[in-house]
Amino acid sequence: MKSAVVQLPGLNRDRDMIAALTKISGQAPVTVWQTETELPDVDLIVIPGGFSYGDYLRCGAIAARMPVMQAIKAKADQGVKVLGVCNGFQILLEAGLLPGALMRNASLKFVCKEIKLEVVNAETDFSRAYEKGQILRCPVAHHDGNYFADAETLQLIEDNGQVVFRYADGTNPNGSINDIAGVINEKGNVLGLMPHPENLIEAAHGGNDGRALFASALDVIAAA
Amino acid sequence: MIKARVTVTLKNGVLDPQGKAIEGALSSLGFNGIGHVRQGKVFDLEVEGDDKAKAEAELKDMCEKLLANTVIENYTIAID
Amino acid sequence: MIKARVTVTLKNGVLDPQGKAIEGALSSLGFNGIGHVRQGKVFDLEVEGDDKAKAEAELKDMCEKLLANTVIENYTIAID
Amino acid sequence: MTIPNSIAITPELVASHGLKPDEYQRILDLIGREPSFTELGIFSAMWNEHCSYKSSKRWLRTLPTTGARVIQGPGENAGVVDIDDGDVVVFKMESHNHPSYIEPYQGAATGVGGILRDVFTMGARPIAAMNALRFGAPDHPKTRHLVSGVVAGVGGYGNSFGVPTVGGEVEFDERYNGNILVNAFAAGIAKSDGIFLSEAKGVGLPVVYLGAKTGRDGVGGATMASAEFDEQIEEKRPTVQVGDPFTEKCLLEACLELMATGAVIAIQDMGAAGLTCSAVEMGAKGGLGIELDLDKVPVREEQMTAYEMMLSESQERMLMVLEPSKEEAAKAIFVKWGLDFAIVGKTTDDLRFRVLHQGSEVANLPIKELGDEAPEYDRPWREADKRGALPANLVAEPENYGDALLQLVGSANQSSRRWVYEQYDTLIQGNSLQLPGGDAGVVRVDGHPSKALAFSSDVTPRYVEADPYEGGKQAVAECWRNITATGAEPLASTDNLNFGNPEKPEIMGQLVQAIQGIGEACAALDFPIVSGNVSLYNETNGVAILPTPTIAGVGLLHDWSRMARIGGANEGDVVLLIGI
Ligand SMILES: Nc1ncnc2c1ncn2[C@@H]1O[C@H](COP(=O)(O)OP(=O)(O)O)[C@@H](O)[C@H]1O
Repeated sequence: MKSAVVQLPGLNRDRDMIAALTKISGQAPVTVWQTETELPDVDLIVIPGGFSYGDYLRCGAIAARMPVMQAIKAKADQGVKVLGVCNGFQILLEAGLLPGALMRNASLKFVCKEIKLEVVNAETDFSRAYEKGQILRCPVAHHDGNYFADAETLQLIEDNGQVVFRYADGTNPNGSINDIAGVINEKGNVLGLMPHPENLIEAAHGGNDGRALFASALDVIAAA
Repeated sequence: MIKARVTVTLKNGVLDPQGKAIEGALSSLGFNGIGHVRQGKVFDLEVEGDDKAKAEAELKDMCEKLLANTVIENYTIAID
Repeated sequence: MIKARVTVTLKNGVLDPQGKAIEGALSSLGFNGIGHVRQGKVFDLEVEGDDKAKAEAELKDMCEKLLANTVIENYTIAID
Repeated sequence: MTIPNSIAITPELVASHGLKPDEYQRILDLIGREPSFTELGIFSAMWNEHCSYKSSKRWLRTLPTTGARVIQGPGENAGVVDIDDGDVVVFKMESHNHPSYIEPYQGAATGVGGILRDVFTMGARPIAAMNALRFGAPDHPKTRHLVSGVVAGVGGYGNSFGVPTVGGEVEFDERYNGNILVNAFAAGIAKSDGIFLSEAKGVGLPVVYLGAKTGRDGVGGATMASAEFDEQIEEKRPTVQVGDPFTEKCLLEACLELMATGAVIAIQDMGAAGLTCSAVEMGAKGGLGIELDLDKVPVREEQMTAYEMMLSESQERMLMVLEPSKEEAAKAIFVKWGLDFAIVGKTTDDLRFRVLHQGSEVANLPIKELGDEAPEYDRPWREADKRGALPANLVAEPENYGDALLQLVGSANQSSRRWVYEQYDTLIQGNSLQLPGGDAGVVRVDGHPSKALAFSSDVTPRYVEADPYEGGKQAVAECWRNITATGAEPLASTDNLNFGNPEKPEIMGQLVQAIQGIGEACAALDFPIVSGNVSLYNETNGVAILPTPTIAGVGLLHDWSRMARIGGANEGDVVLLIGI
């Protein structure tokens, strides 16, 4: 499966993401610059983490209005898989591809540590290599990961199985409502999550719990 | 040249971690009787020209497209 | 109950990376002739009691101690 | 507020620029006339302690700075050390003490920004950062505010820029109540044939301004960094600089892209006293003159004077000498990253530093004398009063060892630093093998199957105060031990010498003897010092900080799969105590 990684000024986990995709799929992803309006023919588009445009104004707000995002929307409409991690998640929300908003962490502090994630829905294109209820290790590193949605939206995404990952075992690092760590769109092809599975994929990372997410999205057999 | 101030505030019911933290900090600094702190943003801008109605329409457009996230925020525009 | 709005803005000459980024974004969204965007903060607060002079003095104290970083920011207080 | 260039030079004005009467006399002798106001500013920036190392240079020269692996020792933006396979590690540490006391968030943030720029100016991509922090007593009324601001500032900049913070120090002592220390370290990796230096080469070549626009931020900042604090500190506040990590990240990517095109002949970041220091250093090192036209400098404020432009410390800026045939390609890269790119001058063969503004020449000074030949002092010093060993019977035996232990590990200085380093991104880049919390941070070398680098930063200031010579040695030894404890071979080090007022013989004595101790330990351990920074005048109302020569070191692990960790013990393992 072919993948692409979006690059925007201020994103800084693009290299981590490119390394992870290359290691897991055996094929380097193509990179796409923010001004591109014609996207290559790929099966998965990833918006990595970072501080696009400094996260000035609101996290992801400026990035979400760059030309490449129109093209990504069009691809998402056609059914191409789109994954946003951390700042990528924030950008997808600002672009209106996912419901809700991410606010400043309840502690008001940047937090970088390992947390536990529960796989709430193992039937998505991004989580099928996990089992429902499985508890994963995963690092987080963010300042604005406090997921919020109004009561109606929340009900809707909970009922629809759109909450794919939840912080487990009291490890919610940011105050997210319902411990939500990752949500998918209604159609099931756009996922956003705050934690960084790309930073836990090999022995050097001290574990590989993040690997299966990419293995699912790239349709490759999860390998250690 | 028209000077404008756009004020963006969180909608009622939207969680405001910063406001809450400030509320706590104020009370721990000994300020009592302070309730409901909400934090928002202001943008001071200069718009070329002198047609205020046009500027206002343009500012509204900027708010909708960029300055406010209308899912969670309201905005007001004040022109000098 | 007194309602107040505190507005905190950067002092002149202090670099405003946020304002600069917004200026760039507005122009790339096709808004032309927008100059000098500066970003600031607002705090909406409720102060107990009805003595406006006392509330104002207290708000000033809060600004100095917490709400504004007076090294680089100015503040204004507006009471409803 | 603008300052005209025609302002009269009075003794008060000279003194307010931190220049002593004999230093001013030296200026008069050098140029044979009274300097203009802009020229006075230029001299004050170049000749202050911070830029010229005038009190410490003589002693710094005694440090061991060479070794089989040393490619570039002190004198450039950062040191360069060979790590095999054509790879090099580029690193340095620098202080931002005074700015961080005045505005903790921005002071610390711009400190991190400055050291990262030092590293990538040389062509290296930053891969690790550390921060050594010293605050006043935990219950001092200012401490809480300073700690939270500094830690948030270090994180705010480093996290956004995208470098993992892999280690550091946090210590509290009342002697830092009025003068905290913020020492920031950064390391990057480059290829040995891809290193860029600041020495200008070639006459008549364009001098290019890169990065963010110039404002009035920090005008006079380098002078402030060399001044003792007093009660009037409030008045010095407008010199605060604000960091913009987003622009810096763009500048990193743009610079690395630019360097790959062959357009860069020499490059220098604009740190303290920005345009002045960077231009003079490039020219003086290359034996060339530099002519700058300030009308070409990208500015973000109106009506800036030549004085202000020359002394501005606006962040995220660089100066380079360009290979003229590459101008278009170079410019396109900067435009793509949304950064300024402006030709602001040229190299000349007359060894003069000439500055033009609005049609007139506002400065015309001998460049060598400004740079290489700044004043140098052999300040009087006396042996520090050593503290004898404390007799054990002065300390009462604890009634309950368990309680005593709990008190120790729960104390401000011995407790876990997790509350600090969890605010830093320790994982970004995906190469962190050992996070803060152990002996040294370890980061694997991207693209190599088994190689990794270990980093540690250490000093115990109360030892240095008790005996500067032994304390200096101990700081080096501790850093070296922390690196070896991971299984790495220590390669080289950088030092950040934080002391009080060197015009006091007892303080100068601390500095001299600490340097002697550091030098001896580095020589004995073959652990050369390849870069560093000196921060003097760390005093408030005449009371100096504890002498704090921070040592940061780098080690090489050939095979990280055999790395040792602090948490590797199993039940039943034998515990051995090694050493004396
Ligand atoms: N400011 C900081 N930033 C990052 N890590 C830190 C900081 N301060 C302390 N640490 C980490 O916490 C651990 C304990 O620090 P310290 O007690 O100084 O270590 P040691 O005495 O072993 O050198 C070390 O791993 C150190 O790198």
